[in-house]
Amino acid sequence: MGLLRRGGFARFWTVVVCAAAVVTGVACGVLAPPKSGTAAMTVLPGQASGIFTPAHSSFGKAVNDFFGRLPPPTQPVEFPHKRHVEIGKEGPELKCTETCHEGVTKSPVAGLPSVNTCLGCHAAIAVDKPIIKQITAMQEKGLDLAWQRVYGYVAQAHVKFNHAPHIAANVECATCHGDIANQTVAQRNVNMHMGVCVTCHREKNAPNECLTCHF
Amino acid sequence: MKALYAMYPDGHAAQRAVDGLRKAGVTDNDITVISAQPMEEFNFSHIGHKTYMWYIACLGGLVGFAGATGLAYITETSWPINTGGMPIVSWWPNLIIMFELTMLGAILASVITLIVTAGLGRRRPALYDPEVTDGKILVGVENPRDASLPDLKKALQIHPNISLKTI
Amino acid sequence: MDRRNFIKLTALTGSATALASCGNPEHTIIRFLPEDELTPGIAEWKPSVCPLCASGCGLTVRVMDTDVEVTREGQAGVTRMAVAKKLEGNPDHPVSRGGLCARGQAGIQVTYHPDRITQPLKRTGNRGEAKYEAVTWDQAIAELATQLDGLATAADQKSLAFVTARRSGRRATLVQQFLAKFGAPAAMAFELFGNDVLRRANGLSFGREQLPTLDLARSRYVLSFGADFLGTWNSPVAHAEAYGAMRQGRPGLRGSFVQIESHMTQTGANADEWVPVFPGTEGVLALGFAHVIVHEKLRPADAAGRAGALIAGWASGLEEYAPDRVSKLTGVTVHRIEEIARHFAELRPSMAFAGGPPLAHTNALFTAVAVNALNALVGNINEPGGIFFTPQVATADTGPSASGAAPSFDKLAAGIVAGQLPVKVLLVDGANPVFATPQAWKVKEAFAKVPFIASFGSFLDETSAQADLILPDHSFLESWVEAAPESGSLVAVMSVAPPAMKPLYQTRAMGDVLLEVGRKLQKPLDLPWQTYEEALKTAIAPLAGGKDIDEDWFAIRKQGGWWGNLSKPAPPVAAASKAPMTFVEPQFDGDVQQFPFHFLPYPSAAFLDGSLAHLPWLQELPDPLTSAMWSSWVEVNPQTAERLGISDRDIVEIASAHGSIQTAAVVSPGLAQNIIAMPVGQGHSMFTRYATGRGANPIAILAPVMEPETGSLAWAATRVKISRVGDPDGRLILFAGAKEEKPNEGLR
Amino acid sequence: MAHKWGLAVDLDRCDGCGACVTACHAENNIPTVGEMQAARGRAMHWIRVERYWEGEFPNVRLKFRPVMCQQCDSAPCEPVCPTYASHHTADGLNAQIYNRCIGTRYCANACPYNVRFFDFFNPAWDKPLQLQLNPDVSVREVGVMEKCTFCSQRILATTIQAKAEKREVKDGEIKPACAQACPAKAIVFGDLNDPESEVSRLAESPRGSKLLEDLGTRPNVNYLQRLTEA
Amino acid sequence: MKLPNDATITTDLLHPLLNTSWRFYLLVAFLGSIVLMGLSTWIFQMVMGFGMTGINNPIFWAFYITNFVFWIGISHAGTLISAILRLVNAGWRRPVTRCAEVITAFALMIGALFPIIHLGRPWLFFWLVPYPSSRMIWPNFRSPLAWDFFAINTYLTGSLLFLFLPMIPDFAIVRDHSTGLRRKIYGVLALGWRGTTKQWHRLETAMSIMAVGIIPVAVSVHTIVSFDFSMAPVPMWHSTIFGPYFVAGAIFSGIAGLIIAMATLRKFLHLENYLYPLHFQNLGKLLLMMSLLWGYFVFNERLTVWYGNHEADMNVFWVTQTGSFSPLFWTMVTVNFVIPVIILGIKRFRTITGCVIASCGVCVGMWLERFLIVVPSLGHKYLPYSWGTYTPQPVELLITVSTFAAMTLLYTLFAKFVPIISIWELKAGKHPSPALFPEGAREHPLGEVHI
Repeated sequence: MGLLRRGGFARFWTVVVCAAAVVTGVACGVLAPPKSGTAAMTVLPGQASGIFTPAHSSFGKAVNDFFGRLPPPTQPVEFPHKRHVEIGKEGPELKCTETCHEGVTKSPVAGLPSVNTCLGCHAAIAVDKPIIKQITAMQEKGLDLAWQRVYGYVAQAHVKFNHAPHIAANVECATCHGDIANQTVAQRNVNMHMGVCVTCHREKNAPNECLTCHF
Repeated sequence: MKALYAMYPDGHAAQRAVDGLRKAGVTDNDITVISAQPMEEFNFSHIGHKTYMWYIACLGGLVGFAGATGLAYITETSWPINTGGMPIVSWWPNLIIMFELTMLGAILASVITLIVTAGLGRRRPALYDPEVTDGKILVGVENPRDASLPDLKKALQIHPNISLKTI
Repeated sequence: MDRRNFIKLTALTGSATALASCGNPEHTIIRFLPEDELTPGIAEWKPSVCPLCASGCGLTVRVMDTDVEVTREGQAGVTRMAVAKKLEGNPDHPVSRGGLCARGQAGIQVTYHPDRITQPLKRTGNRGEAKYEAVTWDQAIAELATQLDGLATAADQKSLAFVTARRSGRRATLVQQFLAKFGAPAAMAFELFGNDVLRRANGLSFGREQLPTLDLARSRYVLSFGADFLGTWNSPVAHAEAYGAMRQGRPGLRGSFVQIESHMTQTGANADEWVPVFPGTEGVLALGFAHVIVHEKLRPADAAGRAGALIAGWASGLEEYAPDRVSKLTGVTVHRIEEIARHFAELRPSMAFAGGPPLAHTNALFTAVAVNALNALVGNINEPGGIFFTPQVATADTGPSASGAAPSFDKLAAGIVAGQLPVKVLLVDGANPVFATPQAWKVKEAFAKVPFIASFGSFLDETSAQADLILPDHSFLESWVEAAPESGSLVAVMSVAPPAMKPLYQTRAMGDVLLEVGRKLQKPLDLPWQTYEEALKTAIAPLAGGKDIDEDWFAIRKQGGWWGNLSKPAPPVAAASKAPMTFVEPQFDGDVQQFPFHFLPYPSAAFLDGSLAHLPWLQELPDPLTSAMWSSWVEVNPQTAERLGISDRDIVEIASAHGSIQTAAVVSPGLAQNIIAMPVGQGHSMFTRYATGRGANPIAILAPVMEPETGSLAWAATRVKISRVGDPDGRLILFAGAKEEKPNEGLR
Repeated sequence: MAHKWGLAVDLDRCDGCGACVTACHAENNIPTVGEMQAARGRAMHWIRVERYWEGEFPNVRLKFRPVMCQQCDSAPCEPVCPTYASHHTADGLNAQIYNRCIGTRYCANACPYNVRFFDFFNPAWDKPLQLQLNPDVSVREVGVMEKCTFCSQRILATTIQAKAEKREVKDGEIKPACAQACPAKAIVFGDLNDPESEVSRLAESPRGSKLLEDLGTRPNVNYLQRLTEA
Repeated sequence: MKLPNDATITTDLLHPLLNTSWRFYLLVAFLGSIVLMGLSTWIFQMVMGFGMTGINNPIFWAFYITNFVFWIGISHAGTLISAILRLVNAGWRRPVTRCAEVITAFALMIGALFPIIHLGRPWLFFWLVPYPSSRMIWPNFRSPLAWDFFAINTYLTGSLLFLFLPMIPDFAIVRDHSTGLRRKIYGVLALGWRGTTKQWHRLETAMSIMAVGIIPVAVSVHTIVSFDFSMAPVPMWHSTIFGPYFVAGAIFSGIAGLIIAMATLRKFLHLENYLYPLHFQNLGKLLLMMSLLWGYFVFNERLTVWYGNHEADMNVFWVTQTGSFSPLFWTMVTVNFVIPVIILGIKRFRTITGCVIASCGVCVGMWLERFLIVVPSLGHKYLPYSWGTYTPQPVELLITVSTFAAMTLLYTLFAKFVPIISIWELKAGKHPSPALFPEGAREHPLGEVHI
């Protein structure tokens, strides 16, 4: 373009560009993260290290959380819910809300059973099944089942779902968890999002205040 | 399409050509005048003068206003949340949004009207000649009836050194 | 800590692993069997006892099920544990009564501190270099046993020394028994801001060698001589609770409160009347009051009885303490003296007590005795709204007593340095003398001369860093914890509680370690208990006096201790013969011309004597008066500051005859022109990542001036000079907003 | 009848010890920002004990005043929030919904008491300090506003408990962390709609006043002035 | 001075479009690098955390909001001015309008970016858009920030259209004077413009409608920006004068920005034949008027505060008058009032150079004004214990700088691809038919008819 047709401007611009380079360099310099605020301590043997933070460990995780995508749960063992529920129907000694998820009636958290719970019954029942053998071995090794939550929210949603009051209000487990009674491993059956909660709360005119769940 | 037209150096020539065409019984709607700038001071520039643009703009404004009012009312009542003890539907603040959307409506309406009525963005070929941009003024008739061609030629030929063109 | 904000942090909001209550755990996670089968999400409340100061407040600990990262057989994984979440005051406990101070609240961070020592360590580098290798408990205990056997075979048991914080109850008993059976001298209790003078005075005046219990709640007129009783002195939580009641607990009756001190403390800030006096003259002032009371016939002189007899010229009406003279000595106007004296005598029940700086002068005992006499004169002893002495639970067994009393700490250090006291094995439990003693005592040099040092500390502080062997104790939440409060309660108290949670690391209770060492020795010590718990149970369970000792024990540990009236409380000790005392000018170290300022170190509200400087919450707790965080400072009177060209945040140097320190200045109207006040607590050269290398330590430059009667450090008896050495460099961090030239001072 | 939660702070009992500050940190997972950030004026104390000097030596006085969110009935911070992150609940709480907050920080500007705090960085705890974190309270991430909630998690828990037991919440049953810790019992929490409650009784006190009342924010915290003489 | 005729107008004004010098690329590269630096700084700030800025408690708004208000203010240069000039049909407007409207468009884009940059969680800014979502919750229309959203979007849409419409005929001209790809592109942009009488008439009607519409919008926009402050009970913010005060300030800085832009164009694009000293004198007079108006507003604001003598207000007042902010304050007064009045008030100083000098001062001064509104008040609210101070950090400075570069870059590119002076309007103004002239009328070089 017809900018600066006069002589000498070429030199001028070269200077300017160099200046730009300098500016950028300085910028990167001053932008370097601040130094540590504390004296570096010699870490003694056996001391904990590292930090706990709500930050994402990777950009990918951040993006997933942003879109509310939870990784599909992969359970350590194929727990047959169907079978156990059937047995529960036959006899009183096995109930979802008492045997395995006993927290659900009195606590915010339903709770996931430990190996000890399993072997409470399976010390005697179906001991020859390979899966039972497997978990028995785990207990002997002092290991527990690393269950994964099937539902659950990204942390940034700050949702605190309290099971007990919902049970008290006779909300069916299936309302949110779907028909797990006829599945082996629990699947994410219902697509839970805030709309579901709000609608239900409005119908049952339960408190619709944000603070009921987000705090 | 076919058309018969001629280029004129200035407004007066163009005016005479237009008058000629009119005498030849061509209605204003069939006369095409193209210039590189508006020529308010010439009579021919008043061809197709009539427009409802102002009213349409006002209408657009009304639509915007209604939309804003509805939006504000519906959203505020659909989940009534108390902030600072203000009324759930507090009109004073809402007025601001209503005003903005009203103006937006008016502006968009007038622009759309412009595009539609001025036939902008149309694909089909129209009568045009790049010389216009050099200050010439084009006067012509689109799809003239063959019968009337001689009269039109005569009307446009206001001066010997004006060369008639046809497409 | 700021570093952490920049380690792999993306700002892209919350992570899936933030709390157990949300998100999916990693797929590859290893879970170990749960430690406790607690219902997740349900909190349990367990009793405990706060060990951070001598008050012995009862706690309730909120315990919840949590995922904890652990390592089992070298494999990292996660297990479910019931861990402590929050500390609250135990509402039933007679000392804390449901309240808890800032320090107690932060106590929970002791357990979760990232720099806690997690397992026995053996020194590999030089002393103070903090280079250690991990050893097993068996190795560690064997090591200690060998050292002790070494002494035994050399028939040199006397050269075992045991340095501890001042402790009461069974833990002390256990140590004492251990040392006695081994044949070593008794343990040396070291505390910087000790109250030995006051104990001695109370012994002389009232036959009770203990700290007073203040019945503020029922008092109408409180006269405090320098005691920061709402902040750091004696039993602050109990005091604060009673203080609240004194102010607004009685409809229509509001107790008033006069603070007599030379530097405004948090307590002084609450006084209705704040009376500054010349340092070391508080005793005279007390007698000045007494003089007025006696002369105006408000009370007869002999009402003071034994306490009065300790003051020369008491019977004859304290002639040399006439208000005009007292006024000259103390700097308090005659009118004010008379006014306060009358109030004190008339607005009863009233009380007077001394603590802190007044008892850290060379004439401290006189001051304490004088205040006692004043109290006795008005008859405030063991009266409602007056001063009580908490009945002490006898926890000491009648075992063999230690062979020879312990030397005072300064003498020990001096002795070691001079080679007269050949200490070969030194055990340290909960004390940090290297930090909390004047450099003039040469403690570090002394420790360097000791061949073997073992520490039971949980953190690597200046003292532990000298140790050859570290046998980390549990945190108080992980172990049996007890306290026999010396004061703060009107009834006898013995706080004791079981562990609130399982240990996070391979640590062991110091009591159990001692017992095991005792068993492991070539010549076992056959101590009467197998475990620390047993030691507690045998002494404490009988207090309930029930049929079934196990039931009693269960009940006691459930409510977090025993309290009530003792079946047979200990009688007052007989009057020690003591010549009547007269006022002598306090001695100050340092020439007045060269060192024109009184140097007044005071326990900081957050860190006390510095033993709590490693807790981040306390580091970031704004100081009540200056609002300073993460830093140390020195307070200067505005006129002085102006004279010396010092302004807020300037860097100043404070020099005594024994050294100098640099820190930031805070210009504060709360002290006289000739006084420089500085909080103790910062200035650690090694004390976890949060305290190391932060601020300056005023103790270092203190003069080794001792209170002659008790031989305790007169820490307020140093003179210093102060000079501006630099511009503000951001080392002083204030929470309160920066003042502009048109400051808005008043409350709105 | 709906509740109207409020506080009464008796400045005559308060001795400025700061127990409430630490208790609040412990209860509400308030991050320790560290030396550098504190120096930049980013220390977070949902409740702070303000102190004001009056006079010169020797006639110098000091006054303490614990300041937390005043939960104003007409709170300036609420209407300015474009996303409803800051709004008023039926029982008189000034709610701050972290997940809805986009960090305009407008509320903090509008707040005359400066009791709203911003997460300038993701908070971080040196392991294992995070074991102390209270599972009943969110750990706020970078870019959101946070402030005193009157310990709404405790309020909620107690109300749910009461509902389960088919009864009303008793007065004094709910205690925010600051009130529970305060050794001098200077902070009292309760329902201002219940005339019998301790907090209502204290609100009646002639010593009672509200902070910056003239701004018309209608706070729900009553300060009982400290008396200067017996 | 030779007057340009139709032919020269076209060739002169199309020249930059039709041939390019290497210096153009150099300039673009230079500015582009700065803009890129700004963008990367922003990303850096997002990744590290907002704490990289100097923002603190209680000063939660500072540089970014200052820039926001500043750029929105600059944006009042074009549309408002050109709209007014169009309505009063001031002939001398013809060469000016487009450069002005361009400023509006770009300044608005940049200004609107700042509220997003300053968000704690910028990736959630879309929550300001009223759209139905599964959350079933909507923006809060009671919030001034929501008003901002609507106002700025309306203004931006309006300004862009207002800028674009008169460009259509020029695009047609370029189309007819170019070949190949360029012809295609401009052909599309010209929307098949032919120039029939009907089109001309519709276009002018639309323009006048928009001119009528855009003026209240422009006024409302900056009033609403001022509401961001005056709605909050903050000392010296909570004032009814802020609406007109901000609008005046906006036009003030806008004109200054326009003068600078025009001077630059005139110099570098050699438009001496189109932008006459007369233009600058006229704009200079406007600027002078606004300067006086601004001084009047500042005096009002300060006097009422001082007279009212409210404790909290006075703290802020003194901090700006004699306190730590006083140097900035008095600089502002000097460059916004003293200097412009002197330079522009005296006729022989009201040269192009004089106007430019004054304008540069005004730009600086108005930026300072916004800074002095935002920061001191926040730093000195009611409770002195929570007072604070503020120092900008590198990220803020870099992002601020980069936006100025961005403005220049956009302007350069625009001037490269679009005739910066409206060709057809110039022509239309140039040769009115003598038939309409009364006797004795003489033609002014700018197409004005002087009787």
